[in-house]
Amino acid sequence: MSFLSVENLSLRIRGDGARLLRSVTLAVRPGEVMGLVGESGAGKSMIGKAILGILPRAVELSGGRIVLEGQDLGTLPAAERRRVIGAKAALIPQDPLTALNPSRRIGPQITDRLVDILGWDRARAEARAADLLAEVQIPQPARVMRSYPHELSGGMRQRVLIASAFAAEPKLIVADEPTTALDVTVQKQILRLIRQMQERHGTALLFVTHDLGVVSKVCQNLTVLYAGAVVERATVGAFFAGPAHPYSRALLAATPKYTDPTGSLTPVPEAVVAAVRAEVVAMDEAEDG
Amino acid sequence: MAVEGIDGRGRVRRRAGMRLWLSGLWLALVALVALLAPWIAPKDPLMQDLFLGRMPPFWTPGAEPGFWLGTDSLGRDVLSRIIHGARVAMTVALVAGTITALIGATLGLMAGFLRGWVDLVISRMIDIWMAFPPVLFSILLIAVLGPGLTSIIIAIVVIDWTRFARVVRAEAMAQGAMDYVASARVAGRGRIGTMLVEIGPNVLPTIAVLLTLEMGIAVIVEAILSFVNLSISTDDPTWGGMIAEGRASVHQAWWVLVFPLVTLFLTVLAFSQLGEGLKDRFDPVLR
Amino acid sequence: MLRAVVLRLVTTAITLIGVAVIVFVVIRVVPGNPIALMLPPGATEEDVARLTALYGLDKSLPAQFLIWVQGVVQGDFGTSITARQPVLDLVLGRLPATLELSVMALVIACLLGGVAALTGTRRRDTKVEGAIDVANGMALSVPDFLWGLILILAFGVLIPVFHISGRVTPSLDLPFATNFYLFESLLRLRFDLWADIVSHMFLPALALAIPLAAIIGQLLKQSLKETMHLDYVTLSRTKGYGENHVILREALPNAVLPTLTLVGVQFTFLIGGTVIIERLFSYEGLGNMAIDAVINRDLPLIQGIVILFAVIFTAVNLIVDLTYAALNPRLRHGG
Amino acid sequence: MDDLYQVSDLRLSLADMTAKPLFGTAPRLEILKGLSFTIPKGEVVGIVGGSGSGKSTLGRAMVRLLEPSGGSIRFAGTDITHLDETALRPLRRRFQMIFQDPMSSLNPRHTVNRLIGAPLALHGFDGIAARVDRALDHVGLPRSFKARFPHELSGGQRQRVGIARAIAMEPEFILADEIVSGLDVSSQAQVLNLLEQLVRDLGLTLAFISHDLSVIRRLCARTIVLHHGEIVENRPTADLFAAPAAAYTRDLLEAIPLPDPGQVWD
Repeated sequence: MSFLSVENLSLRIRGDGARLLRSVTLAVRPGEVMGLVGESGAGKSMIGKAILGILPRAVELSGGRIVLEGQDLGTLPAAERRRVIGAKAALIPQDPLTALNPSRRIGPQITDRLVDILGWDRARAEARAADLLAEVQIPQPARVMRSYPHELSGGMRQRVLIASAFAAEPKLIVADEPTTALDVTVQKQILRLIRQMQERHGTALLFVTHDLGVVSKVCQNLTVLYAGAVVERATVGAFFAGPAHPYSRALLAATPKYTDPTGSLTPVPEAVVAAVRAEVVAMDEAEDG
Repeated sequence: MAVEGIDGRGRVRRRAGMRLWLSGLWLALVALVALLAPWIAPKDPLMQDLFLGRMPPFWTPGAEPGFWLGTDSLGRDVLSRIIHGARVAMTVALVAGTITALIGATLGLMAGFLRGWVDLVISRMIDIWMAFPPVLFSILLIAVLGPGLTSIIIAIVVIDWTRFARVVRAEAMAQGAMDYVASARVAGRGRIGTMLVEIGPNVLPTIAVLLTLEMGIAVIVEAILSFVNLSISTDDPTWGGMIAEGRASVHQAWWVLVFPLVTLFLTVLAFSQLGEGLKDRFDPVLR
Repeated sequence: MLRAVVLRLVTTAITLIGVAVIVFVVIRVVPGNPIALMLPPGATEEDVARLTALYGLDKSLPAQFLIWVQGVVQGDFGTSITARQPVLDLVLGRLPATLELSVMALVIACLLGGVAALTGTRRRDTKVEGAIDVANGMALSVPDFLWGLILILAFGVLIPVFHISGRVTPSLDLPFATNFYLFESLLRLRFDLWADIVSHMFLPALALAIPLAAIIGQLLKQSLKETMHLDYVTLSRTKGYGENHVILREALPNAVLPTLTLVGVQFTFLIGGTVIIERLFSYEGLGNMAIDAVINRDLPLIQGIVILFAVIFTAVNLIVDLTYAALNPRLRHGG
Repeated sequence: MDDLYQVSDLRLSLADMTAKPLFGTAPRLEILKGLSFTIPKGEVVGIVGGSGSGKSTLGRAMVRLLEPSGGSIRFAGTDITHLDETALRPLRRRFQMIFQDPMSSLNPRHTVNRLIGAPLALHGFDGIAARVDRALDHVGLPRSFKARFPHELSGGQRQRVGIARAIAMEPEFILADEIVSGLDVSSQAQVLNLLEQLVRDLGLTLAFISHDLSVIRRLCARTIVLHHGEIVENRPTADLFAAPAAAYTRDLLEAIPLPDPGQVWD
């Protein structure tokens, strides 16, 4: 039983009609960690944005639907849709430096959703925020809640954002390249933290990344995208044992692996790119009739 | 973000093209009229006739044939005075604008890129200049220099160079922090060479926009000085002088104020729109 | 911090001295003897010499400057040649009129500009934003002088709803103790007088405000739109907040800061603009008096007015810097 | 004289603009705290470290975009630590740099032809047109790209122009500062392979700055690990990977997520 299903989702750029997503279908079970992988322009973060209702204005939904716990988000009026998303889903953004409002204290940035959208009373929301900060291993939660973002390090801010994402006990969290801006040593801690929190709370996680190494550490299943189309779906075990699609194979071969000193990196061969592009074009032609 | 730009870009270009044409057309017209003033003006702009004072424009009852836009209190033809006034306006715009741009931009470029004591001196001077109310400063200068076209041009240059220097300095500082400047140094280009070859072309669009703006401002300054009766001699037709006269008799003869005001308004607007249009044209990414 | 404050005071002092020196030199090369203007026709050479000596105009330039600086330090800016009153009294008498006009213009500009920026952001990428951009562009490229003339025509002549000359209707009986008419009429609850004063001030204030409103509108909108792309705004949307909340609570406080410093400089331009706008509307403020002083070659008065303007400008810049520091959480909490 | 670079006790401090008070001067921040190392001719050395380790500052000091505040840098026997711009100019051709962000390091108003050719003209090379062609051939870009502006190129192509510009000068040393960090894995592999081949063919000495140890392993014979402005390790890459000596290097290695679910994080 999947509680999030994305069915034949297509996105286009308003005006010139360029395709960003091509009939993407995706199902996530409760508590599942699904990786979305692809190079820049593959449309991987667009899927997360579409689910959370934060697509850029220039992008329009040209087909398909998103169903969250049996509710088709497209059929809801805008204000109601925002409330449903706010209650059931959350985002862990990419850049911890710009994801916290510099002129507001940390505490209200965690509790605002609970108080304003879910109608909790303030004391309860603050207690909840303090608990979560302790859970993400932030020392002195009470003090941190009173500080401004610039008083915290990048790693600390990412922890705050993780705590904030779990605040309303969402069923689904979209993590959009959450560690790309961090040093590897910090990345390791944050990835482990996200995974721990996800397991403890039983939350489903849609993990968007360009890094196959990260996918192998965090996800159970993954979906590979190219030019807005799904190229391969696999379990992590099966994928890293040997990807089925030639493009996925080439992508894996191009990923550096320090334990393998002699094997020089193979760039994605032109023939593979041409083949996968032809597949995509064929899809478009089939769709256009 | 790349996605967001795509829609907007085409629209920006279309709008920019339109205003570039419209403003260019108007300015060309004004320039042509200024050049040909003695031949196309229907009347002598200085000819007074007290019996023809305050005649309304041609479509109103009581208009005097031949005086299309009416006459002022001394019976002088408004249209002919506007046509002749274009000469002073255009001369001031072109000459004062260009000299101001040259001096201001050079000082700004030097301050922003060379930094050090050059910047210290120029910035301090800008600070001092910024502490003057510009209109009062220009009136003061004209009082000292005496009325006349040259005085106006000198006053504009002396006062407005900071407008260029400030903006170009900031722009040069921003460009100077870019890695292409570092890469020019790695390539072994000297400071002055880098300033002229690398930074120069990148601040040129800014200068062009400021230049056209300054041309509009120069026309206004001339009008303001005429308005306080300090510009050219009082007989010579200038738009500002006509506006001053029109302001005094606005309740009796609105047309004496309205026509030169509309001309001045359109000219100033055209200069600034020309600048905005040129900026978009210059931008290598939008081109 | 102390060192920094001292540094700031020193640069301010250099600026003010620079202004004083330049004015002093410029006006002393004014052709035309102001003394001759003051005396009735038929005055003797001796009369001229006596008055020249009285105003210190027979000494060398540096000597005159020194005398003037000595006076200024003791609060003596000299005596006006035409009005034969202390410059300081004259200038301080007119200052309230100009201050009230400038502040009223600033308030109008912030209101107009703020509304334009917020509306433009709320309706971004639509025709409404396009229209606001066009209006801003026009307001920006035409200076206050022309707006003043257009307003005179529109609301003084065509639809005469406002006064276009003076500060208050001359026939009215004024019970004021200070020259802050606008402020004092409110304090005394004389709303009849207040309405009359506002009706005189509104058009000149609006003329001054239009270009500044356009700048505020443009900068704030640009700053808001940039802020709207930042992750914390996106994050706030995913929490379930609507567009209005996101703009007003998340984006606005951060977008205001970068706009503030630029508005400070622009406000000094606005104050500079009062000179010609006061002339245009025959408004009895400092600027109008300044133009008369230049025309009458009243050297001590010109000097005093220019210095006063310079002091106001530097004070505005200082206030802006301090406000910036007070509003910026990074600086406020010593980050 | 075998060592192309001799760096000893290099110190550098910069004004900390983030801590600058509203009025007054910013405090100075010590970025490099006494670094000593040598780079022999023909070696490819990797410089690795996290953000704030000082790796980019070190690079910029080595090509004298920054002036050190202490210690010394000798290039080919010449002390360049405090040379002024005029004295540096003849030396500049001999050490080149490739920048992290090709969009900002290529002047947006110059064509590819001018970007590569102008520095050559500055140093009095002859046959510039032919040299530009050859440089483009070397980096695998078609010669027709000469007429293009930077914004008309893709990220990978721009980075190739950056490389072409550096090698066209026939330098003895090239500093590559995080040149693949902005690229997708596929173009990353292409650029790395290209660099490897150029080093071999042209006999270049190369310093390769990166935050990514996996990239360093492929390319570099020796690796210098920086942490908080100090060298924590400076050894042949193979040794370093086999048995990292410093605790920080160990942390760094263990933190790299391998594309392999078998790797277990404790």
